[in-house]
Amino acid sequence: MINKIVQSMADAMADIKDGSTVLLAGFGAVGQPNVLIDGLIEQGAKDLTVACNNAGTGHIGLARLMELGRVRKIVCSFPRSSDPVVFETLYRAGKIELEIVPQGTLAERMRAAGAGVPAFFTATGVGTKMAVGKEHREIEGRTYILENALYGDLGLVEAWEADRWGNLTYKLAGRNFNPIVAMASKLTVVQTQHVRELGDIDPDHIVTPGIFVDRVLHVPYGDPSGF
Amino acid sequence: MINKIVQSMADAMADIKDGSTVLLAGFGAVGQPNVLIDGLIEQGAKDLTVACNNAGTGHIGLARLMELGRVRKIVCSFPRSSDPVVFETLYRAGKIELEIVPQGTLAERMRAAGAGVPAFFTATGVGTKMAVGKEHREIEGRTYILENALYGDLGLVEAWEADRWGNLTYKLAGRNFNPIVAMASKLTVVQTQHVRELGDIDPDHIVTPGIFVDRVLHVPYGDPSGF
Amino acid sequence: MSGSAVADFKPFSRTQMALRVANDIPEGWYVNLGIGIPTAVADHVPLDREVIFHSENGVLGMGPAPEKDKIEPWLINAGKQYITLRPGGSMCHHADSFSMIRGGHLDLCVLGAFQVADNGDIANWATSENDTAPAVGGAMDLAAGAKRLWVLMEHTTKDGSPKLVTKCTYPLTAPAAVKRVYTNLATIDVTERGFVVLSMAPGLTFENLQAKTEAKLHLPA
Amino acid sequence: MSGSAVADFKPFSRTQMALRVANDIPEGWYVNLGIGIPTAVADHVPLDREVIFHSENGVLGMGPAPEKDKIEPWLINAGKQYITLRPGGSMCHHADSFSMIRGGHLDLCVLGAFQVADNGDIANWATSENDTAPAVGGAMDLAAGAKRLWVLMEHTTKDGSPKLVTKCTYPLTAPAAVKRVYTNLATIDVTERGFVVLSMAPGLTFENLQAKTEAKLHLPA
Repeated sequence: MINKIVQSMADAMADIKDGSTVLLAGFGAVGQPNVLIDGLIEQGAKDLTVACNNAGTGHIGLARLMELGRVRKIVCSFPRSSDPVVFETLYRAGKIELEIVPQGTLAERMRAAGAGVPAFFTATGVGTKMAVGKEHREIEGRTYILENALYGDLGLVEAWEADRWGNLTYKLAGRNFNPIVAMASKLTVVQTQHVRELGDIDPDHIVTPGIFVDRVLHVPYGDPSGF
Repeated sequence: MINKIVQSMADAMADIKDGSTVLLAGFGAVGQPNVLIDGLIEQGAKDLTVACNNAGTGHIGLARLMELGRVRKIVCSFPRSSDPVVFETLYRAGKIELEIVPQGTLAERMRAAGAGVPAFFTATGVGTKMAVGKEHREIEGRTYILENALYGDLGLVEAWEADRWGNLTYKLAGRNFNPIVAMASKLTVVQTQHVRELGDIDPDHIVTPGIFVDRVLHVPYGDPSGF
Repeated sequence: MSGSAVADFKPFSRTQMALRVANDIPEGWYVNLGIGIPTAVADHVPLDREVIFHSENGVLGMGPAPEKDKIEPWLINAGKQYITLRPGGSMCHHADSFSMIRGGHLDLCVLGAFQVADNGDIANWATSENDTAPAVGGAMDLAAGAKRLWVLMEHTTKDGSPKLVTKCTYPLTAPAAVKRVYTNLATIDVTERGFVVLSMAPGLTFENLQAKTEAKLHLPA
Repeated sequence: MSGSAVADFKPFSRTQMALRVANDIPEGWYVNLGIGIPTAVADHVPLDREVIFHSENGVLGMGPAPEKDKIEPWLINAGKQYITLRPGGSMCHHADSFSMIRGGHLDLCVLGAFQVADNGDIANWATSENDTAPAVGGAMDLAAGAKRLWVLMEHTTKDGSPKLVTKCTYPLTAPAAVKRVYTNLATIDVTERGFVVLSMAPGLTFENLQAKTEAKLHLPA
């Protein structure tokens, strides 16, 4: 019997290696795998590259992981937040590397990684700093730049529902980066609000099929709050 | 009030021009916009390029459109069927052009067209006839070829449910190419089994949001039958 | 009225600025509103003129802000504010959401800006080449991807420097992208001739508007 | 048993061929089965050894064929046969379905073939360079994309020509893709040394197998 549901955070975080590229889903406080990030903090992997829409808030979650010196590089679109002090301090001190990526390019690079597309052309960023050093090409009269897929060794995801095959649904804006982080990551670990019996989620309503999911931890924390 | 629901086939097919590229969704007999294809036959546009997974069966639908001499070129992955006589006759007589595309490349080219990606690299077809004349590139030790987006002037789609904003759901294997045909086409025309009141489809269950849809015709024909 | 010729005009308020943009959006358009003043545009589109608002984080069909006791904690916009969803609204993931933007499916995006040049260049994400930790978000995708880009901003900076320029000095968000600019002083189209003034705040003279604008202004042909 | 050394073996039946592949698929693998003999592999995987079968047309988690009076007309596989969906099965669109294939998420694909070369080249879609209207379907995606490609086919053509060759003469589906070949005579791995015979039909000699094979066969190291 396939059973991707793990019983402990230790099982969820087993075998995560130093030097991993970690894709973190979530946008704002919604659909963000906070409990798994805490698990990663506890687990101890270091020298990480983290890709996430922003760069942490306050001294918790991703900010805490950075504060502990475990993150070598951040790949994000918006390294600001209501309280970005940890990232900004590290960045000014030259203690963390930053790769700024337009939000849509970040999303498309993850989706490409999951879809077997190692590189693609896009108009976003043409004529800006983002295009410096990138291959340019004119196609049908418009200029595009080439962007590479962004692969994760580890993807952390928050779902609304999950079953033992790893099928997932999301709630409203909790979907955000979650499905593409799942697609793009070699090891996809999910925290889910609800565990369903196999077959209880309508086949037409499953958003992330279990093929993109490796481990599921039941974390029924309730509603997100605050940003 | 936005109302994409049209009352007649004439309205559904208005302003379709000779020389158009038409993307046809459907796989087998399931999720195939048969009634709209008949509408296109009636409407009269010619010199069409048609992209579809296969190249028609018997003397109905796409096969009929070809038989009437209205299709200049077929872009497809599998120009065979239980009865491919029309296509094969035209093809042997040199009366129709054929572009064979691997099924996944066909799907990805449509998705790319909808997503603002004019070209992308893929491993599919490398080392085969499909790669002849295409740009090759080695990325991280593997060879890929460059494929272009496939844009539709017109996309024909079959949905299970639709509302007046053009939001769509599909039933089981009726989904197939439909969502990506909708994304990739300048003018997307839908035939739907069911019309729902705005708001009656759960926002988390809508598969194709109305932004990709222009016209919806109510065609409650029931179940697909035969191939 | 005062006797001073220079002071003798009334700039548009922020509400008026948002309202003017709102009035120019026809029913049926798919529209993304940037963070800041542009967000307020939605408040001035009556619900019965159906305009479908998109937010980068996978929301299509945003409605008005929720009443305080009716907040849905799983429903936020790209500015991380609580929102409502209209009947007919739908959710998608980030790559699908940006497909709407990058695939040219949005009829309009309205952004704020630091500078707009008279060739349509826009700078709205970083104020120096050496900005510490510049944050771009979805601005470049929106500027490059939407069918039309309008800018809604003050006509000058707080210290009076022009924001409508011949060449942006701040890092670009996208080249040759802006089609129209709404400011507290005027509505200005970006055309092949450069900036063409469509309307001005009441009492303002063309010469006075030009004095507050680095790039040359034109009257409509 | 007959006295003839050459005739003194029993080729595997089609059922046995499918069964041998089925027995080698561990629980939890995501597997796509090509049209033809490979489709029959699913019948030999017991439901309680959970193997998740994928079909190109957006189906993940196919179950056994339906009983005739329980056909769901909206549920077909890539071979356009009616299927069932297991509890836990899910639907997706064609681009997402091929993302599973092309993104390397399938553990295994089993295809039929016209020819397999001892470097792993596979030819299974066209029988001549000038085939009229060749039909490729998803074969190239599957051959290039799955983590492992196994081939299930007769050892020779009907007229006795070898199908395990040094170089494919038919147009390729993918180069250097096949990891293992199951035939009616043997199971053969494709390795850096070339074809390595893992097992043979009962009574068959290695020499006899070699006689029916163009490429050189090796014994396991």
